[in-house]
Amino acid sequence: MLTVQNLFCERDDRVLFNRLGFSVAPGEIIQIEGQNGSGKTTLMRILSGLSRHYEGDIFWRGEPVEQVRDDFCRDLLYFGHQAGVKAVLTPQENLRWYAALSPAINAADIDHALEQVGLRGFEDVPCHSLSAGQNRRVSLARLYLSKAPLWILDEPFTAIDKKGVAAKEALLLRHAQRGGSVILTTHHELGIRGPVRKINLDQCAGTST
Amino acid sequence: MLTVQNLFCERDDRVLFNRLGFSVAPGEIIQIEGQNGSGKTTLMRILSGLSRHYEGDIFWRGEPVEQVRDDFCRDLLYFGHQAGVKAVLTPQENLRWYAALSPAINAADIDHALEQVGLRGFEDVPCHSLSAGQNRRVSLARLYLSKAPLWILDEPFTAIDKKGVAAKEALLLRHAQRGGSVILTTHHELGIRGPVRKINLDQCAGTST
Amino acid sequence: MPRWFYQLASPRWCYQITGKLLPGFAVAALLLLAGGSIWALMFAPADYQQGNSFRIIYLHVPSAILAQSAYMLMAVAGAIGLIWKMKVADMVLKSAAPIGASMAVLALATGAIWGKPTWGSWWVWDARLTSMLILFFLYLGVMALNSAIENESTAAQASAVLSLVGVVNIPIIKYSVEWWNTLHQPATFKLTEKPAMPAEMWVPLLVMVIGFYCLFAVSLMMRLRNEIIWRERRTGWVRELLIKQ
Amino acid sequence: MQTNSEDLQRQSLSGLFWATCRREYLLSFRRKSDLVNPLIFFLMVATLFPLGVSPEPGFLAQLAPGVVWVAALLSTLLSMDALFRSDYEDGSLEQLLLSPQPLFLVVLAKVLAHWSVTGLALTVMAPLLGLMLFLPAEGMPGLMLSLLLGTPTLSLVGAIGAALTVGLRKGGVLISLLVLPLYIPVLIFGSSAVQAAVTGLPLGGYLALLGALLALALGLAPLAISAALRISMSS
Amino acid sequence: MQTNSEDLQRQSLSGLFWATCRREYLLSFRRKSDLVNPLIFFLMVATLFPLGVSPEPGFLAQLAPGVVWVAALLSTLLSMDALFRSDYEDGSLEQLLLSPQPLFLVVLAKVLAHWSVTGLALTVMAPLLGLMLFLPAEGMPGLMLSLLLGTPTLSLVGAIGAALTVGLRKGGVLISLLVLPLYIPVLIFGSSAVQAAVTGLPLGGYLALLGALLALALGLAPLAISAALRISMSS
Amino acid sequence: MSFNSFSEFMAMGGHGLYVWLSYGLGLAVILINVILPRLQRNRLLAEQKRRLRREEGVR
Ligand code: HEM
Ligand SMILES: Nc1ncnc2c1ncn2[C@@H]1O[C@H](COP(=O)(O)OP(=O)(O)OP(=O)(O)O)[C@@H](O)[C@H]1O
Ligand SMILES: Nc1ncnc2c1ncn2[C@@H]1O[C@H](COP(=O)(O)OP(=O)(O)OP(=O)(O)O)[C@@H](O)[C@H]1O
Ligand SMILES: [Mg+2]
Ligand SMILES: [Mg+2]
Repeated sequence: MLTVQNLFCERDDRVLFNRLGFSVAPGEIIQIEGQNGSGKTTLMRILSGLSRHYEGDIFWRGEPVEQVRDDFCRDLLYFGHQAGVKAVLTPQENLRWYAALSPAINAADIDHALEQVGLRGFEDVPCHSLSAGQNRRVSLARLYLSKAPLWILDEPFTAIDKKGVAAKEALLLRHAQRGGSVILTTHHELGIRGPVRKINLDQCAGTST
Repeated sequence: MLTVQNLFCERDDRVLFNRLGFSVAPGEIIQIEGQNGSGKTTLMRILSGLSRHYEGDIFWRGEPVEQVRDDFCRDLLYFGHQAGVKAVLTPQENLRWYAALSPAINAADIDHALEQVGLRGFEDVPCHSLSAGQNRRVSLARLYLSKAPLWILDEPFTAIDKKGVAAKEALLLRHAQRGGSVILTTHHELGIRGPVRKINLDQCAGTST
Repeated sequence: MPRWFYQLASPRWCYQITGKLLPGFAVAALLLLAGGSIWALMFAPADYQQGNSFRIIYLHVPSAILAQSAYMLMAVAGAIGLIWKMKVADMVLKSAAPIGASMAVLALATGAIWGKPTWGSWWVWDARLTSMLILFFLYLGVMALNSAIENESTAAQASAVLSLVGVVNIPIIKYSVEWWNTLHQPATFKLTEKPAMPAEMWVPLLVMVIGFYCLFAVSLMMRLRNEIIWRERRTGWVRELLIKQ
Repeated sequence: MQTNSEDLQRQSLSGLFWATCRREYLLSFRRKSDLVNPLIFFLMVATLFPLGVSPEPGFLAQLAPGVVWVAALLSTLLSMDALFRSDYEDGSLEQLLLSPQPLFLVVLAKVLAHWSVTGLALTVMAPLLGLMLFLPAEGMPGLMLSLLLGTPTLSLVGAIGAALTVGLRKGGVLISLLVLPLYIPVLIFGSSAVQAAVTGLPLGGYLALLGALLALALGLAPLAISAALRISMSS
Repeated sequence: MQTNSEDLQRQSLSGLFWATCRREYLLSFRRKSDLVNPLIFFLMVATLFPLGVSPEPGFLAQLAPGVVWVAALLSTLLSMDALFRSDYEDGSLEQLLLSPQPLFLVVLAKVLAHWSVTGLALTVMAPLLGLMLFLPAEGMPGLMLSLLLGTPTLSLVGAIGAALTVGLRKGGVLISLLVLPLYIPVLIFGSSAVQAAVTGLPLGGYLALLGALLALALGLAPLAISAALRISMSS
Repeated sequence: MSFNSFSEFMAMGGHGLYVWLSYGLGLAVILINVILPRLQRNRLLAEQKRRLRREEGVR
């Protein structure tokens, strides 16, 4: 689905990756690995189209992604370092707005998704009185709602407890089995057995540590 | 060193822990466990004296902590969810200020500490152009500087890569061996063999998930 | 689109062509400015009303004109940069802002200095003066935005949006300010409406205006070339250039 | 089929618009301080004048049109900074930019919601200020009408500034530098309208001008805001 | 032995004071915009008045003392919000509260550094504003002296408000609600001093009052600020 | 030539202060616009050459 060719990016005179190329097929899970500061977040932001500081080509279903930006956005779910959760709104209200943002989401599923991420009983609590992990969970509930085939997840397991991580891993696997693709970064050893491919950014242009 | 008796805390009408009691001896590492939202951060903030929403008693070296606040602060290193790193300052400048804040810290060790956390070559880069993990590392460098016997660390390994986590675990162990104590939370399986005691908050007053 | 337009899009070509043009403009600017000032200070006749303070016009009007032209240039460059994603246009925008701002300062300062002997006051809230002051603020805004954003290309694009918004507003501002002032009070002091100047007065003025344009070109090209080297520092040709020097 | 899908899309667009409005209202009603603070600021600027300048009614009446307008302008300006900042900080803005829906629509909804809790509220409160500053009663309709037509323009133009500075670590004051010069026409026409109303001159011309500015801003600002947001976020 | 350790401690305290000052200066010089923006805001508020009210020199001269003081007050007020906010957001404030060093010292250093890049700078720039508003030349020394004595009080009092609102999700405008009433005495004495200077009356009395306010603020505000910070953070 | 003597030239018919202040400022602005970019260029070139040497050295 997504093909990356010859990607080059530098920040502050330091080359993060050079001639990076890979492609993501339906049903694949790709884990981007690398030390702190190796450029994982930068890569995720480039792939999702948030950042344009790169050279090289990215194709979406065979077309340059710049030209099919709208289709691409329709098919993408991006989960960044920041959760995108409004502190004064409740989990429900937060998700309702996301449902309005992506036409494919069905607003009726929200309660179900919240239950899935273990926030039952917290639907009506403003998010600022939830814990760090619970806040991340609100945002992760989008994974249960989304019908987008491509998921780009930047450290989705941060602050999530062990049971939660296991549940999310199962979800990723299910998504892949249904023909979706996942690109994710995590410093955590994935417990998924299956179609996981690893790409190590340290090998593209090592950082000294 | 630190003794907690009969601690009770509730938030939003939900009891987080009740009759919690434990004590921390020199040389001990205590890992607070619990699901998301079980009250780990709340406990850490109470122990460090940042939050006063609790009932029960906390003693520091046998005295009620409220009465020896100054001594306690001198002996404490607290590391919270937020890193306490100024984005426009460089790692060096950030640490220099921390050195001024705690009289026990020796400003000359800063470069050494930065090298220890793998930020060599980034001493002069403003922190906003460091990655998430590198920012955390700046703050973690305080562990290398500190001479405080009691460390309270709330998810110190967030966003840190595997090599970094291993190094930090070794550091904790060394601190304990020298007679210091550590109280930490993490969702990660600690690789330390030794004096680690676990306290599970879910058993004090379970949250439903 | 003509060929030179595409060529201009190449920083390298732009660097070379400005390198060739620069000496010519520099010499022209020097000659015109020096000649014009001497003419203006020594040979132009004094105004029968204002006396010798009139000689300030030879700095005041060119700098006022330049301050306005530079903003236009910035906006045009901004539009080109946003529409055709042309890097050189971004750099022109960034380079023009400080020059334009300095011209606005000069216009304001000479105006203020001139105002003291003529009107007995350093400043009045006259339409022209006010709109020049606002133009100066617009420049400051572009420069502040440019310096506040670290990433160069982001900074350039943001300034381009701002200067375009500004250029839509400039006629509105000018019009509104003019109307406002004539409405509140009949202008006590009027800037002389295109006085029927004798030729020995306006010819040096023309010389100075052209001289200022040349100076503007020189300064713009110098800044542009710096900008090009900085932005293209990774490319082979800049590397060669550095080694050669 | 074709029309049906178009219909659906149109429906989802208006749904988006209202969902965004609803969210913004929720956000500002949740923390009430957001709601009343611009108003209180407005009120206080007006209070400072009698204290700082002179308490004499005749003198204050002369000042009133200008002071009310300046206060409205500053109070809008100050509330502007928050428009996108919290969305930026918690990551909602990224999500917004990556949504397949047209950005300018969401932006327009946000500005509208913002205006209705600041500009509209200021307009409603303006007579009180007029009273405090001894504005003659004839001036009141002019004051309210000019604010009603002028403040949306202020919000729209201010949003451009907010979008340009959102990625910066602190845009709070930078935004005023960018935006204040652009506010000047609105200030001039607005306060002139009030003065005209006070002296009994016709004020239709001023109101028409304010309306024209509003139309222009309504047409161009959403595009500029969207572009600015994309640019700010891409660094 | 005793004295030696006291000596050491005193040394570390003054070290802390200067380290904090240095850090604050670094922070504001790092992003230059922080430094010039209050000044530019000051300038622009002064520009809005002739535009909004009337460009007539005689009328403006009457207004000038009040407008300059109101502008200085607003500009200080607006810059106040940032004093602790960024420390709060990035967690430095927690570290500060947990440090064994006396909090009021760090706070005092922060306020001082803040004043010297806003209040002091405003004082230096005030004559320019006076000129723009046709303040008679006799008023200038009074203007500068009153600002010099008044702005530190504004910074100190504003910092209390900043400390009280730092934990809230958005104090930006709430702070003005808290602080403006406390600013009023400074405004009154300050603008009266300038008016006295303009009319040639003695202004020693006003300046003495401003000085007394400053002494009071210097004595009490650091303690209030520290207490407020502790309260805000303990929720 | 509108002036008969140098002192008359300097006095500018009583407006010397204003005229010379203006021209002084004008000269300053003109010089700034030429000198600043020049200095910037020197600094930039030196910096970049240093970087080049450093990178070459590393390699
Ligand atoms: C701070 C004060 C002043 C400012 C900002 C200012 C600004 C301007 C501006 C913007 C122009 C238009 C240039 C153009 O586009 O042609 C101009 C022209 C001119 N100004 Fe000033 N001015 C100031 C004071 C004065 C004073 C005190 C005088 C003399 C009494 C004066 C005399 C003129 C003349 C004669 C022109 C040329 C008129 C023309 O070409 O249309 N200005 N000034
Ligand atoms: N400011 C607050 N006001 C009210 N309730 C709060 C507040 N902060 C946290 N809580 C409640 O306290 C509970 C415990 O939160 P806490 O942050 O201590 O959890 P935690 O164990 O650290 O979780 P995590 O693993 O996600 O970090 C949460 O369920 C939350 O609902
Ligand atoms: N805004 C920025 N400006 C300049 N350089 C930056 C910026 N953000 C990141 N960098 C640089 O890019 C490098 C890669 O950062 P990135 O955030 O992509 O790392 P990462 O792989 O996600 O690390 P982590 O595991 O810590 O999240 C960092 O070393 C940093 O120095
Ligand atoms: Mg990352
Ligand atoms: Mg926690």
